[in-house]
This record gives sequence, C-alpha cells and structure tokens, in this order.
Amino acid sequence: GGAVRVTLVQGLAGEEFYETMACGARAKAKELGVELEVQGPQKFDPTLQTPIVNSVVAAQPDALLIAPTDVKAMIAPLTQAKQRNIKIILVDTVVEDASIGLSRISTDNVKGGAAAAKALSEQIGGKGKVLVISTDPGVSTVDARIKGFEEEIKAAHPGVSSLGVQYSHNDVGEASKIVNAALAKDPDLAGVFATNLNSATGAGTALQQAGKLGQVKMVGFDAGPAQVKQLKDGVVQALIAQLPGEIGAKGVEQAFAAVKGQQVTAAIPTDATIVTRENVDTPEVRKVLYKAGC
Amino acid sequence: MSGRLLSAQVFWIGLVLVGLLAAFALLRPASFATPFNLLNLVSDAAILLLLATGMTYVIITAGIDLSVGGVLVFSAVAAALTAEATGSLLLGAAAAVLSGLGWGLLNGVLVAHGRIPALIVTLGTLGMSLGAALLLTGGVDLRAPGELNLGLGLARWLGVPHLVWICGAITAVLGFALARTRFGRHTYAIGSNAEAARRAGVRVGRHLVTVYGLAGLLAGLAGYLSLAKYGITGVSAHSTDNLQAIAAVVIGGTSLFGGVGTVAGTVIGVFIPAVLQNGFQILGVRPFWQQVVVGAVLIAAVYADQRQRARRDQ
Amino acid sequence: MSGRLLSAQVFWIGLVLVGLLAAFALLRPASFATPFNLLNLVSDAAILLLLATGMTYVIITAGIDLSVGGVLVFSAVAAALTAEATGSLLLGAAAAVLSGLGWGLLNGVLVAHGRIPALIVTLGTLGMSLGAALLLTGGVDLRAPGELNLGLGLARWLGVPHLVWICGAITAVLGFALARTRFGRHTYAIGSNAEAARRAGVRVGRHLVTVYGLAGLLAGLAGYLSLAKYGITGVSAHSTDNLQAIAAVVIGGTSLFGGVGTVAGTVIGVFIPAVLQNGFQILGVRPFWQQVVVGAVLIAAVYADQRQRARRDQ
Amino acid sequence: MAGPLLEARGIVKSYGHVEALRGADLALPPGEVVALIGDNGAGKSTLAKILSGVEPPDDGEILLDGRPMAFSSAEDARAAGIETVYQDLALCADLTPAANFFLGRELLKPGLLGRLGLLDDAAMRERARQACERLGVELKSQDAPVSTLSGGQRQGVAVARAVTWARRVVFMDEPTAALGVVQTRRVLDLIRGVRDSGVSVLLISHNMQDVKAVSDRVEVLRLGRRVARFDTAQVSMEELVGAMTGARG
Amino acid sequence: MAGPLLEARGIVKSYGHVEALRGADLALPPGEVVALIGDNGAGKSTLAKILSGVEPPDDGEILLDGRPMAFSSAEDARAAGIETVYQDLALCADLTPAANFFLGRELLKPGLLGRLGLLDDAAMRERARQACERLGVELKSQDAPVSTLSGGQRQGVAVARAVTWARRVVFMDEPTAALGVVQTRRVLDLIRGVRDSGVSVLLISHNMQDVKAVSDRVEVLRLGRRVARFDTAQVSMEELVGAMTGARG
Ligand SMILES: Nc1ncnc2c1ncn2[C@@H]1O[C@H](COP(=O)(O)OP(=O)(O)OP(=O)(O)O)[C@@H](O)[C@H]1O
Ligand SMILES: Nc1ncnc2c1ncn2[C@@H]1O[C@H](COP(=O)(O)OP(=O)(O)OP(=O)(O)O)[C@@H](O)[C@H]1O
Ligand SMILES: O[C@@H]1[C@H](O)[C@H](O)OC[C@H]1O
Ligand SMILES: [Mg+2]
Ligand SMILES: [Mg+2]
Repeated sequence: GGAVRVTLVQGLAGEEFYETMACGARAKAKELGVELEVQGPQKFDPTLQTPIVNSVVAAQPDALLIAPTDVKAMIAPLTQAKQRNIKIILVDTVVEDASIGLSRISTDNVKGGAAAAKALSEQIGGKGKVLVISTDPGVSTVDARIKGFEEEIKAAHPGVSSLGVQYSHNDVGEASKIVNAALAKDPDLAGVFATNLNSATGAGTALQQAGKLGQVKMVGFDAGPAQVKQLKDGVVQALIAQLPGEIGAKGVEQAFAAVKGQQVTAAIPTDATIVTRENVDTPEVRKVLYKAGC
Repeated sequence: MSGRLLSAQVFWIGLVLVGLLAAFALLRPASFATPFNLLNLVSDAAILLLLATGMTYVIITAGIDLSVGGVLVFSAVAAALTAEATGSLLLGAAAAVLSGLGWGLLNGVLVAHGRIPALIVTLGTLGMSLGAALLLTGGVDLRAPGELNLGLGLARWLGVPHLVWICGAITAVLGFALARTRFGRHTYAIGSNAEAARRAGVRVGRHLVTVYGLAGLLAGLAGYLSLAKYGITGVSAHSTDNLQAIAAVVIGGTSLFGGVGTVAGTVIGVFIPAVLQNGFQILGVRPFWQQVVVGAVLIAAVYADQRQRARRDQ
Repeated sequence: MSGRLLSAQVFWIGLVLVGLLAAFALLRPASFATPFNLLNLVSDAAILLLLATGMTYVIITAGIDLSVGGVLVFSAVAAALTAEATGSLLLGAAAAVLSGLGWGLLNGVLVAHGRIPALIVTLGTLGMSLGAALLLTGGVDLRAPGELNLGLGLARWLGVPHLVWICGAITAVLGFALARTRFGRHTYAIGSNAEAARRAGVRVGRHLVTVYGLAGLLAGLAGYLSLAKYGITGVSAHSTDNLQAIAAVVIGGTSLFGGVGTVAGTVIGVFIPAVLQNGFQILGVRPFWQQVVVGAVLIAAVYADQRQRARRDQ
Repeated sequence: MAGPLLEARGIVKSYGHVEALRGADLALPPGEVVALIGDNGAGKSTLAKILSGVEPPDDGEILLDGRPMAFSSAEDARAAGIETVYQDLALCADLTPAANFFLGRELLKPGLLGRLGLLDDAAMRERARQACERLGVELKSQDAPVSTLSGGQRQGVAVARAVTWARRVVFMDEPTAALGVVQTRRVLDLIRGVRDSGVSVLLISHNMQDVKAVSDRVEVLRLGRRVARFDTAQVSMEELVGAMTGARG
Repeated sequence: MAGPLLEARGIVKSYGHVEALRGADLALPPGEVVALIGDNGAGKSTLAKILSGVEPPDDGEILLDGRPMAFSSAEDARAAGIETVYQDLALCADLTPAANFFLGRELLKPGLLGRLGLLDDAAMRERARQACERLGVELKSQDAPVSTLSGGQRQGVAVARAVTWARRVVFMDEPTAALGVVQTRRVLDLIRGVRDSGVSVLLISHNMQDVKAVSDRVEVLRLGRRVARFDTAQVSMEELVGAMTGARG
C-alpha cells in the first residue's frame, strides 16, 4: 500500500549533471505522488557506489533509478536488487548485463562524440594534435563518446592527430593536472575534447590558468554553470548539452509505470544540443543549461 | 597487555557500536536489521578490515602506512595481468600477495634501516605503487577474469560470502597473534619504547620489516579480493583507504603514539563508520548531510568511549 | 630550540632543495629556471604553505589536523556566499577567516577538553565542514565574484602576485613567532611533554585551542585566497590537502611525535614536492612516471637529510 | 609549633583497583623541613602530586594556612607559592635547560618586543646557568636539549627550578637520587637555606643520612597511611627504618 | 689478580661538540665488584652504554677475556652474557612488569603452541613476581603496565631482570637510586651473591657508603677519563670524594 517509493542513485553526488537529473526527477515525482529519495557517492567510483546500492536495496524501495559508475562492477549489486524485486531503471549510464534495467534512458552518446569531433576539428582548422579527457574506462556513456569522437576523426579529419585518452576519474583537479602536464609536454597542442562535466571544467580551468586562451581550442560535453562561464570567457568553444532533467523525469515516469505494472519503454533516447558563444543566450538554449539546484 | 586490560579497552567502544546498531534497528527494523543488509554491510567492510588489521600492527609499533591503497591497486593490477597472461587464478593470487609483500618489505626496510619517518616512506611508496599500477595499465581500470568475479567474488558458504570468511579468519588469527604470541609482544614493545626493546635483545629492525611486510601482504591480498568482488582493479578508488584504515584503528583505541591497541578494537573501528554510513543511507539522509552527521557521530562515539574509560581509571 | 639547532635542522634538507633546483635548472635552463616558471611554482605553492604553517604548529604540539581541506572549502563557500549576498569582498574575507577560525576552535576544544584523539576530531570535522559546504552549495562549485578573481587573484607587486606576498609574510611572521616568542615556546613544550608543561603552569588546554584555532584561521584565509586565485570554491579539489600539508611538515624535519620542528623546514617541505612535480612536468616525464619518480625522490631526499643530520650528531 | 602551613587530612586515592593512599595525613609547619619517608610504593609520590595539584584526591582535605583549599591544577598550587621537584622530573626533553627552567614564566624582552611575547633567551640562559652552578651542576652546552643531559644534570635542572621559584613551600620528591656527592651536599645546604628564608620544605627521600642531616621532623608513610611522626633530633636510624617497614612503629 | 674479564681502553665518545668520554679506561676482573664513580656528567653512563653495546664508541678498544671485540648491538653483549641496568631503566612503559622482565626471552607454551610462538603468560608472571619479591619490591598488580608503577618499583623490575639473566657481567647504573632502605640492602646483598656466583659486577653509584660496602675496587672517572683506581679496602671516603671532584687525586 501507500505511495510508490523510488530511490535515485547518482553517479556522483553534487555534480551538476546529476543534480539537474535529481531536480527533474523530483519535479516528476511530485507530479506523480511518488516518494523520491536521492543518494550518491562522494566519488565517481563503483566501490563507493556499491555499498550505497546495497543499503538502498536493504531499504527495499519499489524502484531504483541508477546511473551505474561501471559497466561491469555494478552488475553484482544490481543483480541483488533485481532478485529482491526492485524495478531497476538505468539513467544515463548502463551496465553490460542487458537483463538489468527495465528501461534505459540516455543521450545518443556515439553521435554526440562525433558531433564534438566535427566541432573541434572545425575550431582548429582541421589539423593539429588533440587530446581527450575522460572519466574512467568502463563508463558506458563516456566510452561511447570517445568511440564516436575517434571514429569521426579517423573517418573525416585526416589532419587531426589524436594524442589518445587520459582519465580524470571524474575529478576536476585531476583533469586540470592532466591538461597542465599535456601543455608542458606538447606545447603545440591544438585541441581538447573533454567527455563530461567535471573533466571539462577541470580542463577548462587549466587552459584558463595557462593563459593559452585562443591557442588551444576545447569542446566539452555537458553544460554546467562553470562550463557555461568558460564558454562565455572564450576558454571553451563549444559545449554539448544533454537533458539530464528530462532523463530524471522520464526515469521516474518509467519507474512509476513499472511498479504499477504498466508498459515500460526499454530504451529512451534523449536529445543533445550544441551550445556555442553565439547561441548560449537564446531562450531555447538557456533552457538546456544545467542547474546547481532546484 | 593483560587480557583484562584488553577487554576493558574494547568494551566501551563496543558498547557504542551496539548502541548504534540498536538505534538503527529500532528506527528501521524491516530494512536495517535484516540478514540481507547486515551481510552486505559486513561484506562491504571486509576488505577494509584486512587493511585495518595490518595497520593496527604498524601503528602499534608507532609507525604508519599510507601506502596501503596504492599497494592494493598495484596488487590487483598484478593479479589481473598475471591471471590473464597465465590463465591461472592461483598465479594471479600469488602475484597479488607477493607484490603486496614486496611493497611492504620495501616500506619496512626503508623505515627500519633507512631511519626515514614512516609517513614519508609510505607516502612515497603510495605514489610509487599507484604510479606503477597506472603505468602497467595505461591508467585504465583492468577487469577481473570472469571466473574470479563470478567465482570467489560471489561464492558463499553457509550464506556468508567467502570473502567475509577469508577476511574474518585472517583478522581473527592476527588478532590472536597480536595478543598472545611473542611476535605480538615484540610489536607492543617496539611501539612502547623501541630503544628499550632493542636493548632487551628484540631485533627491532627485523621485526619492523616483518610488520610492514605483513601490512603490505594484507594489502596485496585485499587487492586480489577487491578484484574478485568488484571485478575491476579500481585504480582510482582507493585514495582514501589509508585514512579509513587509520581511522578505524584509532577509533578502536589504538594510540598513534604506539604501544597500545588491539585488533578487536580495530574491528569495531571498521564497523562504526560502516554502520553509520549504511544506517543513514537506509534512513534516506541526503548524501551531504550524511557526511556531516557521520563526522559528528564519529567524534561523539570516541568521546563517549574516552569518558567511560577515563571514569573507570580514576 | 636554540637558533643554532634550528638552522642545522633545516640546513641539510634545504641543501636537498637547492640540489633539486640546480639539477632541473641545468637540465632545462630555458624553461625551468625562468622567472615565469619559478613565480608560477611559488604562487601555486603559496596557499598550501599557509595550511602547512598552521599544520606545523599543530604537529609540534603532537597533534594533527586532517580537517584543513574541508575547512578551506567551507570558508571559500562562506566567502563566496557572503560576498554575493552583501556585495562586499571585505565581508567575504571576514566570513572566510571567521568560519575557518570557528572550525579550528571547535577542533581545539574537542582535542583539548574532550580529550578525543586529534586524528578523530579532525577527521570528523573534515567530513562535517566539507558536508556543510556541499549542503550550502548543493554540491556544486560556486564562482568567485569577478572583482575578486580578477583583482586579488591576479594582482602583482614588484612582479610578484599579492597572494605570494600575503602567504609569504604570514609564514615569516608565524615562523618567527614559533621560534622566538613565548607562544612558540609553549607550543614546543606541550608537544615535548604536555604533562610537564601543565605542571609548569602552561595553560595547555587554552594553548591547544589557540593552536588549532590558528590552523583553522589559516585554512579559512587559504580558502579565501584560493577562491581569489582559482575563481571557484573547489568543493572537490581539496581532498588531499591534509596529507600534502602533513607531508610538507614532516619533510621539513618536524616530528609527528611533537616537540621538534620549524616553519623554515616546512617551507622547504612544501617546495620539495612542488619543485619535483614542476620539474618532472617540464622534463616531460609521463604523468604516471611522475608519480613514481616523485615518490622515490621524496624518500631519497628525506633519507639524505636524515643521514647527514645523524652523521653530524654522532 | 605554630599551626601548620600546609596540612593534608585523610587523603584517599585509588587507581583502578590499586589503593595508593588510604587516608593519609601530613602536616608541614612553616619554615621547617619535613621529611616524608616510606617504603617503595608507600604512596609518597602520589601524596606529593596531590598536594601540588597535579592529581585530584578521591577524598580528604587540604588546608593551606588553616583554610581548606582545592587545587584544581598545578597552576593553582604554583600561584599559591608552591613548587615541586617531581620524581619523574617533569621536564620537556626537547627544550633546553633554560627553557625548562623558565617554562611558564618566561622572561620577555623589555619594551614593545616583550609585550609582543618575544623571549629574552640570553637572559634566561644566563640565569638558568647561574642557578645550576649554585648546585654544582655543570652543563657542557646550554643549547642542547634536556634529552642529552646526564641523569644528574637533569635532576639538577629540576631542583634548581623549584628552589628558585618557591615562595612558600617546596616539595622535593627524591631530589638527590641521581646527584653526585658534591651536588647532593649542595642541595642539602640549599634546603637549609630555603628553610631559613621561611619557605617550608617537604623532602621525600630514601637516604636516612640525608633525612637525619637536614630535616626537622619526619613523617612515615606505609601502605598509603601515615604510621608515625618523629622529631628528627630525637629519633634513631633504626627507629625510622622500623617505622617504614612496619617491623615496629 | 687474574687478567680482567672485561677491559676498556682509550674509549672516546663525542656527541656533537660534547666530548662525553676522552679516552676512558676500565678493567673488570672476574668475580669482582668494581665500582665506577664520578661526578655528574663525568661519562659513567656513556661508558656503561658503550660497554653494553648500546652506543658505538668513536675510538678505543674493548677486550673480553683479553680478546678484542666489537659489540655492534646490545644483543651481542647479551649473547656474551652481559646484562645491564640502565640509568634510564629502559623499560617498555606500556607492558607489564613480567613482559618487561622476559622481553626478548619470552617463555612459550610447551609443545606445538609454543612453537607457534604462543606466550606462557602465567609462568612469566609468576617468575617475575618471585624475582621482584627477592628484592623486596612488591607490586600491587601484576597486570598493570609499568607506567603505573612507583619509581622504586620500576627500578626493582629493571634490577631483577638484569640480575636474573646475567651470566658473566652485570653493569648496574645507579641501581638503588630510587629504592627504599630495605630494597637497597637487598640489592647490595644480591650484588655480593652474584659476585660470589662468579659474575662480575660493575656498579655505578653516587652513594659512597654503598660503594664502600659492596665493591672490591673503585675506578674514578672525571671529565671523560679515568683519573684514579683504588682498592676499596684501602681507601677512605675522603679520598674517593677528592678523586671525583679533582680536589686531589
Ligand atoms: N597512575 C597510576 N596508575 C595505577 N597505579 C598507580 C599510579 N600511580 C601510582 N600507582 C600505584 O600507587 C602506589 C604508590 O605509588 P607512589 O608512586 O606514590 O609510591 P612511592 O611511595 O612514591 O614509591 P617510591 O619510593 O618507589 O617512589 C604504587 O603501588 C603504584 O603502583
Ligand atoms: N645523546 C647525547 N647527546 C649529547 N650529549 C650527551 C648525550 N649523552 C650524554 N651526553 C653528555 O655527555 C656527558 C656525560 O654524560 P653521562 O650520562 O655519561 O654522565 P654520567 O657520568 O652518567 O652522569 P650522572 O652521574 O649525572 O648520571 C654529559 O655532559 C652529557 O650531557
Ligand atoms: O552523462 C554523464 C555526464 O556527462 C556526467 O557529467 O558524467 C557522467 C556521464 O555519464
Ligand atoms: Mg615515589
Ligand atoms: Mg649517569
């Protein structure tokens, strides 16, 4: 009896992507009369997310909305959840086990990665060294972005040479250190693609500090407040904004449906928008920028 | 280090843990105090327990080991690479344990014979082991062989995960060894007064090498078990392992100045933060509030322990 | 704690630093030994220097302060919120310094009067301050007011950033105070033998509260300066500040067991890792190799220091 | 005999199960040297610590000038003019002899600098050196920390400190145990000198020659209780030893 | 007199600028008690530490049974049958008296358990208690750590330990400084007993009565050098004191 109880487990507490997701989920939950709780680890890390999932599962909510931090490592705790008849909805990231997740809601990340490649190549005039900063390997979304990015470069931008991927563990400071080091090692670095919010924020900070404005171009996934400021400051040339709020809202919808025994949709793609200095102040684009809180 | 003294040392902080368990059980009987939850809690804490047990020995000698997280990761990487190259899980396990031991012995030799402060040595080897692990993997998490992750990682006996049995047994043996064997006695003696121990004929240098070696070996084993449990090497996940282990040891009544402490206390010290985290998560406390509340309750718990012990002594 | 003794303590480790500087300058004269690079290096290290100076006092009392990173972040958040709400940078700075002081006093009271181990107290307040900062901001980084970031954050005098002047001056004053004032003397006395100090009429409790308060105040100021320099509150960037500060203090020859140490040593201890990082980056050592090499050279540096000092003493 | 300057009545102190004092009494008349003797573990040091405010008693009363008083810390006792040489010496091993000598009463530079808390190390060094010299304790270096001193040198520093600062009472817990022959003689002379200047002395010692030589009266502690009091002039060595060990007394 | 059992020649030891020993000599004949006396800071403890392997000398020679030998650690000296009561006692304050008594030579449980390193705490406690009792040192609790013992009790533990284990030589650095009258007498008796059992004793003491009472010969150290040697039976107190202080001798 009683209201439907849903818990959202974020990939990282406090990151604007996930906070915006939580805002969307809360709004929808209110609308549907769902009791929503939000939890998340202090670091983007499966060994920290696992105990949280375990305790959430122990509290036995009706449904679990989760952004798993690793495609493999999170299978075991989620299997346990499934065995306890908790409906699982994957928001943003996924796990490799296809039987987990009644619904999977996310951006088309391969496409987003390719779009980033095009934008960056354009910015650097089609030639030069580019570096990719990501979170960790084994995170479905960012891995897909890298895939899309590299395929696009290989296929259509012969002048661009990739320096490969460096991993920031979704930590702003770490990302900034990586870019610092890269600048020291490759003074002729032309472009940076940062595959997610914290990687981009950190990379942008490093570029800003190094005084390399204009010299190194950057395209980043996500559109958190810090990133938008970097865009406006000219540190970053383009952002690819997802719709985390919508992902959260849709997640709650699907969870509610699953609990009520209604039809659920197995895969729901959400849109992505390219944000540039030119369009950032237009109302349509302003709508998709992430929020720090709701 | 009489039996009576030990149990008194652990008694009050144990009571605090019991109090916490009771409080959460009362607040959420249906979800907290279930075998499901408690088993998960124990199994999530089991690996930290190994690290903290090794740390107990080290801290009782008045040392410290910041390298455990790095050594754990290095060992997990060594195990994953070896298991992949040879196809043998056993060799993988051996690689983990031996590389852990190797790092530990390096720590021990530098501390005991180089006379370098343990904090610096193990901070250095933390960077070295983590850096080396990242070099071996290119900075990317390696995956455990499937048989390991699905085998040891999930296997249970009497409903309890193998991991828990292993960590529990090792902790029990080492707790007993610390309290009741010559090796343990010398550990206390060195931490209490290394010079007096040396004059009394205790081979302080060799003993310290062994103690750091033990801590390293346990970190190596922890790396293997963590690889089994989580299926990945976790190259970025263990940066606070050292502080967590040290905190557990200190919560359990071991003095950072050496000479005093018990493994039983450490076990309690591992579980107090674990229970707090788990309980607040089940209560649905928001993540940032959790940090605040866990911090405050931690202080309060140790305060209660100190007060009671002081009252008894006066 | 005679002048002669102090300088001997710092002499060898200072020589190690000079050696490192010389080595990098020889290897990369055009890029390492430039005013540009060295100024950057100093200005990146300046904020850590404040934390490490406070930590020096704390460790000399045989204490420890793990909370500095959390307090720094909390203070930066307090400053950003206050400056935004009031439009006054001065009030923002006051908010940072006062909240730092507040956390520090809380640490001090709990350590001195609660008799809780400093490690536990400050681990607790680390979680509390960081959690509170995250609660205040919803977990996301706040921006500094533009005038701050572009003003204090960039301003220079005689070519040297204001930040460096500020941190340098404070460090110098506190270094002098430690070596030459009654307050400093009591700090050493407490760390050397708190009971003896108490019997000699030193108000140990009050002094400890002041020392932790000072460390908190410095962390608060560091939060404000970091907000100015980086333009963001850095909610996730300071998790290893405590270890970095502690390492700097210990590299500088301060004993974790209290009673011995100097701020001059700490300054060197801040710069040795900073120079290593910077130098290896300029040499183009790969990031993971850097970790390995920095770890190894750190151990070697302290080893060289210990050996030379031991040789002199025998 | 005038009313005692300092008096302890029925002091009780236990540590866990160990009863260190079980109702100990003591009286210290003004301007006298009282020796407190007793077997090892009799409770002498515990009593001295309680009287100097270092440990709180579980029970019992302390009277100063006939008025009950409760020292809640060593500082209170010091403020009342009481100084102590502790058996464990209570020196800060990392500090120099002079720093220990002046600990808690540091000399500051004159003028503004002093008001800022600046130490006058040269003056402290000189005065500490003189005070030690008076005891015949020679320190080879004034800048070396106390941890490098010989056992006797350390004790000399502790004794010199207490004697210098005491205004009303000095407790001395085995002050000559580590001292050489000459230094011991000097300390005994000093004790007499201190007494003659009107400061009362409580001397704890196992050396009956010294006790006989310097004290006016003797109080004997056994198993945490006072079991005998003597006028020194009228008691023999054998009586003292007998009282301590319980062979008679 | 037979060739000395242990001989030190020209021992030099400096700490930084402080010259603690400047060519000190010492001879310890078999089965005799030699008293080593000297003013505070003369270098007695330093010499004892060097002879028991705790500190390396900067220069000089140590002969055991006439053969030059270099103790590189206290363990070597112990292996050669040499035990020491250090002036700073060198006890582990957190361990019980029995644990200290048996430190480095713990008794293990019989059989397999013992081979696993299991301690026989009951047996150790009992034997330690007996050894202390022989000195008249009573411990109220065998389970309390040494840090809670009185000064004399601690010294008793240290003396009992050294005497129990010594096979050839015992160095005793002011072994009775903190002991009560009775305990001191017992230790002096014990020293005689030990000597009679063939173990040589080097006694460092500031108590000339004790030195006269128990030693066979006296060696005097001043400012890091041996300045005089006496046959105890033929020397007066005044001569001893004079030699120490340099008034004559
Ligand atoms: N902190 C403590 N904890 C437990 N027991 C203690 C403590 N301090 C003293 N005691 C016990 O109290 C008794 C009296 O100790 P105290 O030091 O007063 O003896 P004392 O008369 O000074 O002996 P000594 O002549 O050997 O110095 C001893 O049995 C000692 O073990
Ligand atoms: N570790 C050390 N560092 C510096 N100086 C030292 C050290 N150890 C001893 N000394 C110095 O060497 C000298 C001799 O000290 P030692 O302890 O041997 O004297 P002692 O004859 O035993 O004196 P006492 O009768 O007071 O015990 C003293 O001046 C002392 O300060
Ligand atoms: O889409 C997510 C977002 O980019 C976040 O910032 O990082 C993790 C990603 O899965
Ligand atoms: Mg005593
Ligand atoms: Mg001596």
